[in-house]
Amino acid sequence: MLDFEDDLNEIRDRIEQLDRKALQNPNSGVTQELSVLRLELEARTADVYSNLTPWQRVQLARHQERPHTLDYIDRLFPDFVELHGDRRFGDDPSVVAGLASFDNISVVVVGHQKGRTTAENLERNFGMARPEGFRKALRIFGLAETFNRPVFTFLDTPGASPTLEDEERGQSWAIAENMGTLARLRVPVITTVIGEGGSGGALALGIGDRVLMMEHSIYSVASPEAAAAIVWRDSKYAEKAAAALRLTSADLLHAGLIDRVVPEPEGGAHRDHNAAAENLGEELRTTLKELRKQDIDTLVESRYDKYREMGEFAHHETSATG
Amino acid sequence: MLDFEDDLNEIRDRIEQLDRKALQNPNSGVTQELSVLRLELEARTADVYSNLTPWQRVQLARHQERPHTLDYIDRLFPDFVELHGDRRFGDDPSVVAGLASFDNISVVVVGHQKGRTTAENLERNFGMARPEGFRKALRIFGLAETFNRPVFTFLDTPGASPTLEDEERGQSWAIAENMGTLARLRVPVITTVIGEGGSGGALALGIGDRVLMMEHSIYSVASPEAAAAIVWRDSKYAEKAAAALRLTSADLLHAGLIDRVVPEPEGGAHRDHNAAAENLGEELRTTLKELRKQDIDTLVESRYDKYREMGEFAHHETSATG
Amino acid sequence: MQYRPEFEAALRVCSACNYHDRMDAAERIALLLDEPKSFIEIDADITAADPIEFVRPSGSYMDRVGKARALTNRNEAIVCGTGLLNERRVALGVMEFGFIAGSMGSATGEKITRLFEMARRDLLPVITVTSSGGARQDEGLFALMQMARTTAAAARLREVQIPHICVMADPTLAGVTASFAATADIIIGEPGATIRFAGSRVVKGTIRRRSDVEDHTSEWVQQHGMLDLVLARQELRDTLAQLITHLAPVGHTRNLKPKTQPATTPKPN
Amino acid sequence: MQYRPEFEAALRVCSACNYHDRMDAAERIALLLDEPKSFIEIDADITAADPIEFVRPSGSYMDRVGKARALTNRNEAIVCGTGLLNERRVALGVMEFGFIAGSMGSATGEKITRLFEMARRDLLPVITVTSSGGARQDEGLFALMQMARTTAAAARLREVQIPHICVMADPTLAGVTASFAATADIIIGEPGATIRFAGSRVVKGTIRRRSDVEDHTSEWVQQHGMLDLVLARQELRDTLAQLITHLAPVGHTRNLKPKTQPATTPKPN
Ligand SMILES: [Zn+2]
Ligand SMILES: [Zn+2]
Repeated sequence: MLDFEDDLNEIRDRIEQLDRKALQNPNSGVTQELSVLRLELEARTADVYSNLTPWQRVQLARHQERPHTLDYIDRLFPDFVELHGDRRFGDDPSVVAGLASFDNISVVVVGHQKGRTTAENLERNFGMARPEGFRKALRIFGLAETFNRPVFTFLDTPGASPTLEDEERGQSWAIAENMGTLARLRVPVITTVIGEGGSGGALALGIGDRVLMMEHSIYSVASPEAAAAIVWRDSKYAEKAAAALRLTSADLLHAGLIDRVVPEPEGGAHRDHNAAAENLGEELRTTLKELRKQDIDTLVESRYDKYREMGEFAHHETSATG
Repeated sequence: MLDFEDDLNEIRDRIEQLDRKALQNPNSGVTQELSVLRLELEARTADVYSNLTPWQRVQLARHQERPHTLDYIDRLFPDFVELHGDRRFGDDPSVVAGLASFDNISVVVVGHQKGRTTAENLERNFGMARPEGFRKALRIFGLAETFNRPVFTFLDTPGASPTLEDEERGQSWAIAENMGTLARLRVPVITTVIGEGGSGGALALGIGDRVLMMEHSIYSVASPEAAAAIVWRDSKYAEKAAAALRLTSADLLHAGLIDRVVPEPEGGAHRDHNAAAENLGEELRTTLKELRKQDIDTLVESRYDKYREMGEFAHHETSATG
Repeated sequence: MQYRPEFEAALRVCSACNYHDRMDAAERIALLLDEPKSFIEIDADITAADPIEFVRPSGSYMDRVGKARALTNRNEAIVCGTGLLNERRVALGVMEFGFIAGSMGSATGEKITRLFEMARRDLLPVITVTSSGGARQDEGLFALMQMARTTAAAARLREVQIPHICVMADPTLAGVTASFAATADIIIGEPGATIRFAGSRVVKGTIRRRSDVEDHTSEWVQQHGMLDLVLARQELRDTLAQLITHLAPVGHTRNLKPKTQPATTPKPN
Repeated sequence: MQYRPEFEAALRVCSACNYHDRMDAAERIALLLDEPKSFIEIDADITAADPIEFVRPSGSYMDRVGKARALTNRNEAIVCGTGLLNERRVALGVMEFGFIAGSMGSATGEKITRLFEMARRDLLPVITVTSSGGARQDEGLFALMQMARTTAAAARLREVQIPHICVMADPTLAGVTASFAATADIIIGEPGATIRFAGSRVVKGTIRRRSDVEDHTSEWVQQHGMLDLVLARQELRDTLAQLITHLAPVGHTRNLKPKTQPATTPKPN
């Protein structure tokens, strides 16, 4: 699956064989070999994962066993009631939204939802939201504001759905309206990039008081393939583009575009959903506590100030004459 | 066209003949006969129009030469800029909406729009709004509130469009959302029934601080044909239903369900668009002046109280036991 | 067809085909509340007047009302009150389809409006259950105006952060769908319920219970984005309890009595 | 093809086929304002930095910016300022497509945000004219975040009752369509302009000027409910003046000077 894990997988296979052997014959004397192998796996995993290239992180961020929005909801948000529909046109399964409990209060949860199997992915449109998905989210943001409930959003999308039908129903308009609404929403908003944070389709659910990224998630203005096609005129250069785009959590934290990186368990979130959820849950709890201390006017103006600062520009004095 | 005008039309034809004769030969000596005929026409028109049956009023309200929303806009609302689209799905020509001037201030105008020719009516869907028509109106009501501009609405519809496609896009939801929004809109809202006020499709543009009716317009829970089909199991009984439904402006003023009746020129608004518009304009100016004196909280609560009173019910003491 | 008592026990749901048969208001109240006896009815005495003196070939409007009263033992097409759901007091309005096809006249509208006003005053979450042919023709424009005033009353709830959850049961049509029901914060459909705008012309009379077509069932309407959930009757109470916990004002969690007396003397149900 | 001077006189509109050719920012400003000299530019010196040190096969980002600067005599892909329209001072932001396909980077976003902030402070109605390939890839996620902050700045205008009118010129794509442009109170398309979400993958490079298909023209987009108006260039100024009269705050009708100095020294245009 992940080619940079070939070595690790060899060790994993060997461990599995010995485990079976030990089970069949408790006196087979493989116990010591097993401990050695386990230590080696740990060390080499740590080594591989502390030196991941951007492209390897892209692969991790897209890993089909990676926890998706509903996996985190299952583990962190009890009493979840999923709500459906935009009250306009349809219900888009590539966005899930609902009410839930978190840390003993009621909250609103909204996120992109990818599938794991092909059938699921067809149903979920590979996590590419349609206008009605964004408008369902918009409606639920409205509920959050009306009933004064904090909002958690989870980003995991290659981008917004770009078909002719999506254009017909105003994909740009749907995305823009969500951004404008989130920017001024009068409740705390906490956003986490859990997998792929792809372009405007991510941002439409992604403007918050705090933006977190799971360690191996990515967040980008365009997919590496799209950027490669545009810039290098060939999507083969996706690996090169992945590096050039500075899309990893560490790069983006350094750039000041996100607030916090949530550590993933050794070997990536896909190897241990519970551990990943536990780490995320802790960060979300801390973050929510912080935000709930602020009065709402301050919060909304701080949110504005936060985005206000996102940009690096220069001055060039020999200006245009018009 | 209107069968109860047969007598009047005979006189009109005779006057036209004599007019032509007088034009060809100024000395034909028909002047006196003409004055007599004109007086007679006036008297008999007054007679017919002061004794119209409900069914005759239904026919007048639907008369294709009757002034429609755009006819009134042309005459009363200078600087009209029509705005299009619901920003969701489409633009529905059966509803017109825009910004305009009225009495030296800027206002918002929204109304159903019927056509006059068959081609126009096909384009305008006979004034039967689709969900996107109501949602265009909703958007424009939002503009009115944001920019603090009074709203004028004009009702002229047989009812909301009832096809399968309209159900698909949530016709009930569109109507209900408009009513809820108009009921609480924080600007003055003045509604006028100018022709047919048909059912929920009318009400979706029709909740206001004041509800006016043009003298020969009708306002009804269902069209006489539909009511006849339901109640008498045959739409032939439409005339009977028209009487039973109490849908005329006089009946509704008496019932306290509308605020004012705007007189139409002799022979109906369709005979003189300018005179009809002048009468309406005067009422609208007076009404707007009244409403602008109130602070907005009072206005919105008075609007609630107004509808709060619309109902006649009784008490029956031998109640249910559950 | 099932053995009858089992069918009743199963909340009038057929275990073979999941057909959700209509329930009357009393059954519905028993289904939704912790205990039926927690229900305190309000405005039970409000009943129809005859604002336009409407007469059908089959008789006067008042005859119709009288028959409906005899049939249902109710004075109107909705039963309103408060009761305990998961130990929290809620405002509850359940339409009685047996009363002139659950149609909405002035008295119905009055009761719904009072229910919303009470909820606003006492900060009670509202649950409505709709089952209606739409506006009641026999009251002419008075009936249409009930759409306006019930929707206005519902709209005011949002301003004080009081949630309104609507359960659309079979059938929810025309003037009821297109007014307070569709503006609810959360809308739940019952499986197979007919929900549509164009009511009277398609669903003829009160005998026919389900649309022949699958077009306007809850499931179809949900696919088109208009319903939050379609819930089997067995799941309804628990999910309503969760939703109310999530949306209702914090600090009004248990056993709150109405702050003020309802306009008419409450009667135990 | 037309005789050139006549074409220019006709606002770059072909009298035979109504083709609306692209205008540069200066032409556009001259078209929209009472007089070009009423324009007071702000933030003309703001220009791109190189936040992610992006290098294409064809050269570095900074090379690209340098070439764009030489080509257009502008420092960024938008020209911002104030000017008189129908004797009322308005805030005006006109995108310069010649500058890296009008793409939106940090400096572009900064200028747009400052324009909205100035308008909010000085209560000036805002007109933007968009012509853009979308977010500027060369700035990575910094470019994406310009969608967020320009939209946030635009959203704050509504809170102080300041209208924003956007004119979508050819082409308006991707990250610009899907941000501050689409949230405008009134949106006007230019005839034949390509307006779409899926920008870069379909409209390749900066050479191709119009979509081959009729699918994503202003007219098509308006049919789908997204544009208020499609206006020929000849009607644009008068209609904008009317719209601003209708929407702008009462009492700020003529010749209002900006209340405070813009952040950088204004230069006459
Ligand atoms: Zn069965
Ligand atoms: Zn040409």
